[in-house]
Amino acid sequence: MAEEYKSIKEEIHLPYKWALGPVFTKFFENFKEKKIMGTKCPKCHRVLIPARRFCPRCFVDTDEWVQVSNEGTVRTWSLVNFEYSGQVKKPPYVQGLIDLDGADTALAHFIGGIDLSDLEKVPEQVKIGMRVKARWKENREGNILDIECFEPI
Amino acid sequence: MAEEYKSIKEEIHLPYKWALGPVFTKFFENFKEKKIMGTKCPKCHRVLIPARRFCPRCFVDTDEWVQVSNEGTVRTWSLVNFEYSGQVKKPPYVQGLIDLDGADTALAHFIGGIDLSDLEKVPEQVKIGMRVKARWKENREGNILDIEYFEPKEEL
Amino acid sequence: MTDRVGIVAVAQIGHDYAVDKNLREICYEVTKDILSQVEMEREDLGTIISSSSDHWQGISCSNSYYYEAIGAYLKNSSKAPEDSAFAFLYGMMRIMTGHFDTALVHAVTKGSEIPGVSTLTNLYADPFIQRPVGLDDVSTAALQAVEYMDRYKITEEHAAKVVAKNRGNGLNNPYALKERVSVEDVLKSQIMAYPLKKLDCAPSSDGTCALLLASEEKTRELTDNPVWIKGIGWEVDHTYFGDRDLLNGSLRKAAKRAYNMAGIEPKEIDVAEICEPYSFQELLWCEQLGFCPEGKGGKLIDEGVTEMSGELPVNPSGGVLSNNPYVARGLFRIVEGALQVMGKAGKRQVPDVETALAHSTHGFAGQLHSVIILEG
Amino acid sequence: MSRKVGIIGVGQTKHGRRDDVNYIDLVYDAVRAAMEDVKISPGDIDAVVSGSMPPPMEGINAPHLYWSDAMGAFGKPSMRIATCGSTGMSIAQSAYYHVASGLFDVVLAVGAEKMLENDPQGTMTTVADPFFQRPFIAGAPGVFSMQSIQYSHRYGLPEERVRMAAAQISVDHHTNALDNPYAHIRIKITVDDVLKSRIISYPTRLLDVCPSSDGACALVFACEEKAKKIAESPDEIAWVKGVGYAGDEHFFGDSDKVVWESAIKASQEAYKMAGIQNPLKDLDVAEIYNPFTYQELIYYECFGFCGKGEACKLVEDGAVLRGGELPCDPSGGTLCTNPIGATGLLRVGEAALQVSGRADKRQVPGARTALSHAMGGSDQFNGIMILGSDKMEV
Repeated sequence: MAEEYKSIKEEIHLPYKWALGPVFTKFFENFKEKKIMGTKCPKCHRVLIPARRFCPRCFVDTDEWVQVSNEGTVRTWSLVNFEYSGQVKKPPYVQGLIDLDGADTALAHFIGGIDLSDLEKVPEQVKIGMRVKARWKENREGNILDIECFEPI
Repeated sequence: MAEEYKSIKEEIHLPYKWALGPVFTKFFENFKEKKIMGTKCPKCHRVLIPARRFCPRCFVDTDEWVQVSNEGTVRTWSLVNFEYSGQVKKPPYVQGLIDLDGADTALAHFIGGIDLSDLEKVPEQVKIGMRVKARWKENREGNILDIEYFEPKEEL
Repeated sequence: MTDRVGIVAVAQIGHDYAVDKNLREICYEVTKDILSQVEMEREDLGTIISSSSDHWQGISCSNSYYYEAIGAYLKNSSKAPEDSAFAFLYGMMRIMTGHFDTALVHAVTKGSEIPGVSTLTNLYADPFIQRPVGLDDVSTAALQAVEYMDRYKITEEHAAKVVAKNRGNGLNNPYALKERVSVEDVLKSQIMAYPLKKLDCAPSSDGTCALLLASEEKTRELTDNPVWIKGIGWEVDHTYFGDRDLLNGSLRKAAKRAYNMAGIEPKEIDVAEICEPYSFQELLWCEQLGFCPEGKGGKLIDEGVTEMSGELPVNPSGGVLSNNPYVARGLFRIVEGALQVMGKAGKRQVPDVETALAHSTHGFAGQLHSVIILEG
Repeated sequence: MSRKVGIIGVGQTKHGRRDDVNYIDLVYDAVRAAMEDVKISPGDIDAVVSGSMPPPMEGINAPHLYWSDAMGAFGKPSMRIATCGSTGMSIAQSAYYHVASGLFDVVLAVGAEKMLENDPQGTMTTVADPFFQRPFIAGAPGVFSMQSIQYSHRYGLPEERVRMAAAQISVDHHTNALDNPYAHIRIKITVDDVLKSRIISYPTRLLDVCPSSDGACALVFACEEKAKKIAESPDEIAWVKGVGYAGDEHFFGDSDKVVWESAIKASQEAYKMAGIQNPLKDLDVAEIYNPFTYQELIYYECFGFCGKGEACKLVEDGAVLRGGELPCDPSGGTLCTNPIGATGLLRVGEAALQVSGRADKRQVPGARTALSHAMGGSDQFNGIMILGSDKMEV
């Protein structure tokens, strides 16, 4: 039997405080009124979600705030069935990319209202192209989880 | 007044379990018997502390275990008087590099037995070249803190 | 060196502006500043090399988050973390192969958003031997200072004079701290790790900067005030702190590589931008850079050689003691050196600079040093 | 101008669960192996380039400082390069530029990872920005699965057919790994085993996804003159013929991950430099970075091995499997071995062994031109290096 080698255990805690900046601050302010705002690029006219200071492809300032719908279609999704430290939600749960009506980039979020009792049955309930709408939390704190999830319409 | 921008707070918790490997395992095993072991390089003949698999200068495997003394001299030291998250010891405390008798590289560790009531007086109690000896904890778990600290050794 | 590589344009964003902005925004703005100076579109950029740190950002793969903010969308862009001098050196290599005729070099750190320099540099140490005993940036610099003071009779006053000089210079630098600091202020400030007091230690700042490198031909096309890279050298020291000679580490040899490549002697340097996170280190680094004999750092500052009016001004920008965005500080030094050579350093300009030296370092008590020599 | 650059030395450790060695010694083993491969010592190395996954992975902040002695880097120019999953490839490309620039003749490239001493998915989750996406990335599996599921939907292919093609890739690569003594996972499996393995992150099941491994890799790059002097024979030099790299935006929702622009652009950049017109014909072997079976289908199309929606056919015809026209991952690939910081270098190293005819039991007969690839970031970066041999056409 190979000699038993030891190891040292430790958990590292790293506190961070990230500045949102003007555009993201305003994006989350609007969550208070259950509004999802994007910004529009003057060159390619795409509405970017989340709202952003500049268009990544045209490399110019976005110059117009545009409200997009709370409803959209599932571009893709996945059923997460494993645990990891720092995980926000206990698995299993479904997450996806949602193309909100009026937006040209997709928003990543949870997809709720799915029966998770039998994992093999989940693919029958969640389909690419499915219509979903945002379910807002009661008391919202101005972060991405003010939207609890997107649920099938 | 500039518009008040928000920020997002989060504390990242990441668990680790680092493998010691054979050489460090044996190094800390010897702590159980209050022994500090180094390994010797066959080319430059330096005794390396902590004991190591290879010599950093000659880039060859070390091939001989050599016990070094629990006593040594302070190569340099510092009085730490500020806090940061993840800190092992509550400041103020003194730490230093100790050249143990018989070793060719220094060991970083705490220096204890120093009166910290008046920080300004600390530089009078700790000197480069001062003789110190290891003070072992009662129950040792096989890690660097089995040595509680190095304390000044009165020269007879 | 066959073809020369030129610095065509530089841009900076300092702490006061950056502190409440999102990281992506300041990266975007500093990149746009460069592009507007040379009237280039994002599409015209050749390659992009960035420098930032995952631990210093709390976002792993740190350049992923701001990738498109530095114009790198669908471009050949890489990251050299931890020390932004790496990004500069790597950008230069890519130009030298002829694969690209321009290279945007960028670096960013938001020091106000991190757990703290000590917490993150304590993680430099191995988890078994050195981390549990609390080695970090400040305490290892202190261990180095005690040895330096003991061997060469350098005093806390010498170190305090460096702070007073640099913080005084910083008043002329729009990107640096704006409070004047006297020698007495430094000596009175609270002990951090003997002999280092609070004001002996650099702040942890927010900041980003960028510069555009170009091939010799492209440089002439883009500017009539080019800065040429004449010499480079960088070198790493041992892993374990106890293995190292703290007073004679890797800086002397790194500098020798740069001087040899540039074919000059230290005395031909007109101005130096040195990375001095802890006051006394400016004196020690000056010795290692050959600005004065070994052990004579104290005499150097006493005689005012490194003042703005001195023979060899050091850190006219105020140095790292006045502005310390940890990972970006190396590139800030190179940017300031380039401004001096261009004659565009404004109130902090040293008269008729022909040759400037920029230096960067990171790791415990300067485990890795980089030296870059620039000429008009 | 650009000098000719060749890879002469390849060193790697046994990959897998390596609780028997600490991180520094793991790197030391790989570097010693690379030096012994070409009988050189640290004195012959002019500069070192190293890197690994984001340091929160091992909780050690600056690997290039932590490994400096283990790499024999003391007193040498040493630089770190890091781009998450594609780090190994970025290191290889940096070592290439170090030599091609004329600054250095012999450069050591080192990549390593110890993923079994921590929670890798916990670390990889911190790649996503903390404002919008971090709750949703779920490490690598989460975001790669969201990419994989789109493939069948995009081209209207029956999910069953894509499911089978992915399973065939898994069986083929696991079989290849049996011939690779360094590989982590070396087990005999059937298509049925793959189809029945438990869901990790739908549609990805256990046997569709790579392991977390401990492992290290070191490569020796050299200019033409030194390469010919040091290598056993000129036929054993793997010349760098092409390099390419590109990245998408950070937000997953910003760009298409089926017709994946960064993968397409990186391969085209490398093909242009290497003079490759028809990859399926011109390449003899490919070491693709495929932590997930489904992704490899997407790569076949992005790298121009076949047209859009035709990847399944390529697998069904056996063109990309063992013995096919363009065998992929004869080493078992990332699917069977994934110490991420080293993985990109392993792809380049294995490609080098193939074109220099030194790949032992996993050698693809007569291989002269190889593609190596790595992917990283938030499902975002792609890097390609084409290697070739100058030995006479036999």
